[in-house]
Amino acid sequence: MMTDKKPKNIFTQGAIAATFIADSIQKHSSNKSIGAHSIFLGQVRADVLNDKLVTAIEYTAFTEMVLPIMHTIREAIFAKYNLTCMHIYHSLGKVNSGEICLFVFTSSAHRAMAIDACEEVVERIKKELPIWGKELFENEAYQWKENK
Amino acid sequence: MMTDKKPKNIFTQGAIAATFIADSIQKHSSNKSIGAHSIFLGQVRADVLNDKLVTAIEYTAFTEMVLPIMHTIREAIFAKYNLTCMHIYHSLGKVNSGEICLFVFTSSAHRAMAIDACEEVVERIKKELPIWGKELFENEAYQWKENK
Amino acid sequence: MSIQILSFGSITDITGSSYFTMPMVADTSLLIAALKEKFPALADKKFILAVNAVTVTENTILKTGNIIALLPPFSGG
Amino acid sequence: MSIQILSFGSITDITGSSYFTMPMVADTSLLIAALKEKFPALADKKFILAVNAVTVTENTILKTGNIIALLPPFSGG
Repeated sequence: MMTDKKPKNIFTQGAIAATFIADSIQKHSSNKSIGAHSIFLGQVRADVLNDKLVTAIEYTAFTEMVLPIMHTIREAIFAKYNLTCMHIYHSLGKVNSGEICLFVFTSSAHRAMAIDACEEVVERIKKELPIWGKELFENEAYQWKENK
Repeated sequence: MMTDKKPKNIFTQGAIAATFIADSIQKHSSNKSIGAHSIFLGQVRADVLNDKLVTAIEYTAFTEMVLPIMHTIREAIFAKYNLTCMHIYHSLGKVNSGEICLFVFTSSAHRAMAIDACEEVVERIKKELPIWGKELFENEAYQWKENK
Repeated sequence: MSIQILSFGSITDITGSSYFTMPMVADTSLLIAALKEKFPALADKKFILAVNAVTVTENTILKTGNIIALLPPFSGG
Repeated sequence: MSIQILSFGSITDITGSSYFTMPMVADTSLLIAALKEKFPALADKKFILAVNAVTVTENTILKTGNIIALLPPFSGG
């Protein structure tokens, strides 16, 4: 079990590239005790809200509060699930529709741990982290996102 | 909802490359109704069995039986979950330890559907598809894999 | 004496700025009342307070140097 | 008359080949008995039968041209 004692940064400026995800997967090939990876990706939808098309979401966060909370979540997840590792990346700033804004990656020897941990982390990220999305429309207008 | 009427091939010769996974993710950026992707990856573990190290798994399948069963599973999953799309790849032949042998990829507007569908598909693949893994050791020896 | 306020997300649309100060008051209940007087639109908003980056759910005594954050419902991910 | 047999996974270690023929018999129960006589090690193996690529769980009448597959527990993924 690998777990860090100091809060890790989870933020990345702008969208998360598919090539970054590939590199992250590739790096795990050297850990031969891993049998299962579970990955969740959040992608910005081009929703139509009141006849206006969402072209991007601009993310802001209270970083000084996010990182200690994320650290607590990480410790709780490692205590609860038998994971080999866990990686979390969330965008800040503008992410266009169709691009990736959240990347959660859990690995374990057997599938149940990785799958259950990944799902729980995604739920906790959405519920507990002080991060806000501003949905930007084609014409300068915007609307603050609300999580379901 | 996209669903095919003829059985799709799911087999790929040898390991599934991280770059292939990246390409697959990237292709979905054009579908702007997607809000969530759930991905499961199976990776070959270098288990030690009776003091011998597993260096690879060699997969064989009763292909003519796998594809219709997979088609039935696919139809059931699309009927049960509101998915945008689903992609499944399973290795045939030799996959070295540390390499990827299974790639399940589900996408939907909201996270619950993609996550639940992905998990169910993985369980059904392991339980219902006539595929066999032969664990190869360093010295010519082998052992037939058994799913937990 | 004044107290530093950070506002986030949709709250900044009401406060006009993400950082400003308010006159020091004894506790968070009094601060919320003062904020709602200064920014009447806050009365209709759902938000919670954090004192020094930790959420408070009950009325909390304010101390010199405390930084208060106004947090509308989170919408990350 | 003979019936075509496919074997998979660990069953091929017992049958020695992934494809062979057996003399035609009336149903799958009789076929299993004949297979266990020819390959005694099959008696200790867990396996199911598929007739023309469809699993059968009950005794099934065999017809000319049927292809029978011997399937040990699956271990894909």
